[in-house]
Amino acid sequence: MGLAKPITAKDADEEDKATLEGLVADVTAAARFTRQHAIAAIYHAGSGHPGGAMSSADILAALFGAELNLWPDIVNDAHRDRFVLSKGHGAPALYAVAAHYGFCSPRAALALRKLGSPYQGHPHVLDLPWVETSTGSLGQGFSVALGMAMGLKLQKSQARVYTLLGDGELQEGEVWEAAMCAAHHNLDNLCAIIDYNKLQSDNRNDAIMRLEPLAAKWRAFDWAVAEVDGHDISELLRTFRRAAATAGRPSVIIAHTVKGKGVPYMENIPAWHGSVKLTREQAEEALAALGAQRDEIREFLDDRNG
Amino acid sequence: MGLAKPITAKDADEEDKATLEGLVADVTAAARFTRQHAIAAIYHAGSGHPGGAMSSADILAALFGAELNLWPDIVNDAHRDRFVLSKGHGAPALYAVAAHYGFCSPRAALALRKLGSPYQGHPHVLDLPWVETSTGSLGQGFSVALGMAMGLKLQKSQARVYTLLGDGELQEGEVWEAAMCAAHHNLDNLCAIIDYNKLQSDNRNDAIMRLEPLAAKWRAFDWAVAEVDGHDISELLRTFRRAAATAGRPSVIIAHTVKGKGVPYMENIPAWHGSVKLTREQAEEALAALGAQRDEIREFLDDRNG
Amino acid sequence: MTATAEAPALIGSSGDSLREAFGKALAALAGEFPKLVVLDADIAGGTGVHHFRAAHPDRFLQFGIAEQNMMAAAGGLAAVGLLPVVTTFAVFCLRAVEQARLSLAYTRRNAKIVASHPGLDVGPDGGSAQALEDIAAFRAIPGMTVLSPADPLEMAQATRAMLEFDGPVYMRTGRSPAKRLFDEDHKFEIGKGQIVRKGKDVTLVACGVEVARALEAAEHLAEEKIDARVVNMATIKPIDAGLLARCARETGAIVTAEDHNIFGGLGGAVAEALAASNPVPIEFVGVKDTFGASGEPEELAEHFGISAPFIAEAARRAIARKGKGK
Amino acid sequence: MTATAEAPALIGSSGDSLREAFGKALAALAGEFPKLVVLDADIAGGTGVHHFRAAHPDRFLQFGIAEQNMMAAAGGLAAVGLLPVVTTFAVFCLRAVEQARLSLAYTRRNAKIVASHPGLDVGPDGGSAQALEDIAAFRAIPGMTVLSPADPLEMAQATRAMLEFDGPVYMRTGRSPAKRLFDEDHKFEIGKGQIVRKGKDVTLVACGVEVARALEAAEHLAEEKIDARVVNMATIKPIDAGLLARCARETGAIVTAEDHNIFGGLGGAVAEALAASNPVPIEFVGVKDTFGASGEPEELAEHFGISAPFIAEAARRAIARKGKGK
Ligand SMILES: Cc1ncc(C[n+]2csc(CCOP(=O)(O)OP(=O)(O)O)c2C)c(N)n1
Ligand SMILES: Cc1ncc(C[n+]2csc(CCOP(=O)(O)OP(=O)(O)O)c2C)c(N)n1
Ligand SMILES: [Mg+2]
Ligand SMILES: [Mg+2]
Repeated sequence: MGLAKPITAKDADEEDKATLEGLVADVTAAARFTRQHAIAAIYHAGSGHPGGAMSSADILAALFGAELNLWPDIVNDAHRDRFVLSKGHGAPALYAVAAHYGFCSPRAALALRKLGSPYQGHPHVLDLPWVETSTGSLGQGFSVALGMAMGLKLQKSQARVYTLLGDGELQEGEVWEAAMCAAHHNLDNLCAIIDYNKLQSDNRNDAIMRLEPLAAKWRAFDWAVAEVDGHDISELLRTFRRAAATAGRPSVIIAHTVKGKGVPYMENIPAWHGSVKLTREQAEEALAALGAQRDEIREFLDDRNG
Repeated sequence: MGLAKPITAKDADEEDKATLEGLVADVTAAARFTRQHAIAAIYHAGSGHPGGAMSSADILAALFGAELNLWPDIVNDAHRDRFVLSKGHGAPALYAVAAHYGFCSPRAALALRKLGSPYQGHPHVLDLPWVETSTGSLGQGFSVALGMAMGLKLQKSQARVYTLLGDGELQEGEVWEAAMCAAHHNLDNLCAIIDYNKLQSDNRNDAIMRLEPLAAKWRAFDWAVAEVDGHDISELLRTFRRAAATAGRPSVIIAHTVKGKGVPYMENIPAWHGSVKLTREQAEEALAALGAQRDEIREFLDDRNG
Repeated sequence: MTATAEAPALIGSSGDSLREAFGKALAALAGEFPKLVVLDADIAGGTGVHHFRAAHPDRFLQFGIAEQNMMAAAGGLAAVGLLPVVTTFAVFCLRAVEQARLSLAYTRRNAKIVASHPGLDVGPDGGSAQALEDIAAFRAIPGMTVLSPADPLEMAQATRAMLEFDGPVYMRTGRSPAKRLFDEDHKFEIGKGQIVRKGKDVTLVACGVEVARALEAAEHLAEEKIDARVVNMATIKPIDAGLLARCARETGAIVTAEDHNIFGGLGGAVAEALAASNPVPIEFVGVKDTFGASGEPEELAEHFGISAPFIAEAARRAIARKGKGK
Repeated sequence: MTATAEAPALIGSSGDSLREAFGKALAALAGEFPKLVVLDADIAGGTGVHHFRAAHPDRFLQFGIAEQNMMAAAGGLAAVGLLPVVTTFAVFCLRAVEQARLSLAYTRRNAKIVASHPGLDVGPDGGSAQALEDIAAFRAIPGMTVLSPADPLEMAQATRAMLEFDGPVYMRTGRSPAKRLFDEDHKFEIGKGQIVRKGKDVTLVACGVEVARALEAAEHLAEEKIDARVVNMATIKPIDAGLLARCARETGAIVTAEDHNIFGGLGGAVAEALAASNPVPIEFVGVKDTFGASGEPEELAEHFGISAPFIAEAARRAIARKGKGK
């Protein structure tokens, strides 16, 4: 198939440490851009879900930057790795990371949630070639990812399927149907990552519907389980590699994250889940906290829609 | 409320051993009648699910005969215990045990699955006053039982809610939604019993969608878990009492059973799940194996529908 | 002062949206309906029931993001004598159709389902979130009453009527700010459509947010000397067949307008009712069997052909077909 | 010899049921459609796909009793180039309406849903198991094609047509033995209704098991010198509006007949199509917004008013209303 990526974490074990460090730096920069772009897009849209975009930015950057065998010129390759954003409301982060890695224009992707723009509030497969399925209804993306993993195995493809779920999403029974099914079918080409930011739409998971002991649940459903700091890029990269090497069972990575990560006034505050309207002042403060320079902030926020 | 039952397992700990033995003998007889009646009803109906009726007969007899604060003259009492047959296709066993304990006429309850008869293929609350909700779609009865337990707690009732699930039924995501919810809300007035007969509609659970490690799943969903021999009446009775004494958490009793129990040619054979037509010869052999005498067999099987 | 100190602005939950009107009415009615309990699946702020929670936290039941369990559990709550109101977005009600069918309708429970975020009115969340099928799905469930009130006042009245009514009800609210259409002497009644504008040339039958658009269309038509009657059909099931028959007789042409797929919803209900009594030309305004998209509700209404000009155009077509058997 | 040695007799899965015809056709078509995979939720014997499993175990995918996951996973299977056919009972399809909507229809996947056990035809399992809402629910999903063939031969043809068609399809089969209605030169085509009996006084439009009953009704009517046309409307969506318009013009009255709620199903589709073209009196034969019950299918058809005599009676009513605007 000729799928070969210049440098990926897949090779990192054999590469020297300097290469890995370079990769981590690259992904870190991608994550920073992802957060900035997502904030700007939500600002322009006048609505959207910033909290869960911030918590997942490092995971997405690590996936797109180093783990997925997926890059812009192979989005139609049958043997590409698949990524499904099961927590579809995290769309702004997906669009942003895709923009960073050249799947689309960063400028175009700021037209979030606008009529006529392919960047809908939730990712839609018919709008964007690198979106693998439409999501937004929690639980479904995971099942679709499972179907992909099953289908790829049937077709003897080496491709892997990755999917990112929210923690609140785990309350959907469909998730446990899929979990049981993936284990039963030994789908070791399936890797689920949980953006475990401890918050959902309205409040903390604990207050809404407690998930703990979470790792025990996945173990009892017969998955290989890893727990990581979801903001530690090199730990993420190592864990993805370990998951890829796990035979006979699907893998879940419980990534402990902070909702709103990087934007101090959002961190751990349920109200920033969505659908919120960001003021210009809030957007500027967020971008500054995310390391954007004055001119970058202007570039991001100045009106581009007419 | 004046709910007092002559002798129940609830008192058994304080009663002398002889009383408990009497109770076990009573329930054993009830279970025998339940199996016989269910077979006869399925024979007359020309269709129905015998396997899961046989596996659950001892559990049902123990519940109705000794555990539930529910008897014919209080079926409308707000503080009665509730029983929900979540595995609704087990209806013939429910009708039979109810007939044994005087909720309905044994003769009437043989009119299973006939137009105009209240004994539908799956239990229907509008047809029979002692059926608490309509079931047949797997997973739903459990949620309804949860709602009852929640509502009874809200209304400060001491009543308890019991529900019987099939093992195959546990593949429904709704079951895990309800499991998570019941634990979150500390519904210690809810007791689920799993008729763990290892078979479902088409084959063994293991072949269709494996459930093991099953106890670990329930523990990870924060339930108090007990495993019992689902055909050992005194063990069942003791376990129900322990479950009732469990504070702060819902209880699940994983009852290991044999599908088709008591009818040798059905035991552990998936094809006897349903919807099967019993020949007269098969029905006679089943009833004989279940301890029915010649005249009882004729009484059960001779045509009563015109 | 930094932006930190400011609370995020919730979008669209203005005091004038149908969901807010519902949420406030529900909270206000709690005293009168002591058995009332409200079920939420982690979107109380979206459905409006945060008002109820604030006033009656003990009667607010959290089910987490698990709509199937919530829907069926409502059957259990009703079974033990409570009056459950299940709340979520319309599209997620579609996830629990079978639960509503068996554990609420087949069992004839006195339980209510209130769905916010129906149709294109959802706006920027996009096509995946815009339920265009819910009226059809719930209308087909035997014994299910289906409501879709048109303005905040009527929503408050319908909330009371729904609680007073004995049996399962599915009611649509709405996400976006809704126009005030009615004044205090308006009176909502389950099963009754209402003529909210007189007219003799054609009848525009609408529900929910489309009533305002139908009234707007009637204004346009008046300029062309077309005298359009407008019926607010806030009860979609049971449909007010008597009123429809009268309108068909009196105006000879009908237009239906709904923020829903053209198949199976209000248009279907009206077509069924009239075919069984007074067949006349009907034109259907609704989303033409496509999914929605992100955008502002008014833009989307325009884009997908359910705004006032499309209703007016449909009226012209319906009138032109009168008496032609075509 | 004891009874032990005998295998239990499976009920209703005679070679003549629509589900058996489907299952056998599917197995036979496996070679021609190498991407075809079949999804089951632990009721292969009930849906007929045990035939496919026996022939192609490697392409038979077991999802256990978990319809939501199965439905959405089909979207993933289609996404990687396979041709998934989801199978379960019609009533359990209602459990996964939102999954069909988002992960199959909104995504425009080439995936098929085949539902056995629809309507009263389910028989003794009773009301909870008899889906009377599925046509309405799936018809409302944008872009979903809805089929309900009438006899085993047509079912086999429809199975092929469905696999050849690109896009999401919902197809009803049937549980009970089905009459043979058509001979080898019958030709099923998606989107086309067929006149299966000529007539000029009224048109009986039916689908699924009701086609046989409509033909029977036409025989009764012939004895009264009423010349009833019968249309087999095996595609409910997209409905054959052209044929309906022609029948309305030529016969002036329509009766619809379906094993489904009278609301939102075939009757709704026909009423919508005709109101938009040639409004004529329509009478609806279907289950009148109640749930079913246990019993034999023919008894139930009689009891709930969908058997041939009811269709004939509806035809008389429709004819009587002709040209009276009533
Ligand atoms: C089936 C379904 N129910 C409800 C919603 C509404 N909803 C959107 S996001 C959200 C909270 C999700 O929380 P979580 O999964 O923890 O996401 P994160 O914290 O990563 O944003 C809810 C309830 C939905 N999208 N899908
Ligand atoms: C939601 C749903 N899906 C499918 C079915 C069809 N069905 C009826 S019984 C059954 C097997 C149930 O197996 P299990 O729960 O183990 O019951 P038991 O062995 O006790 O009879 C199936 C799949 C159903 N009743 N409900
Ligand atoms: Mg979260
Ligand atoms: Mg079992």
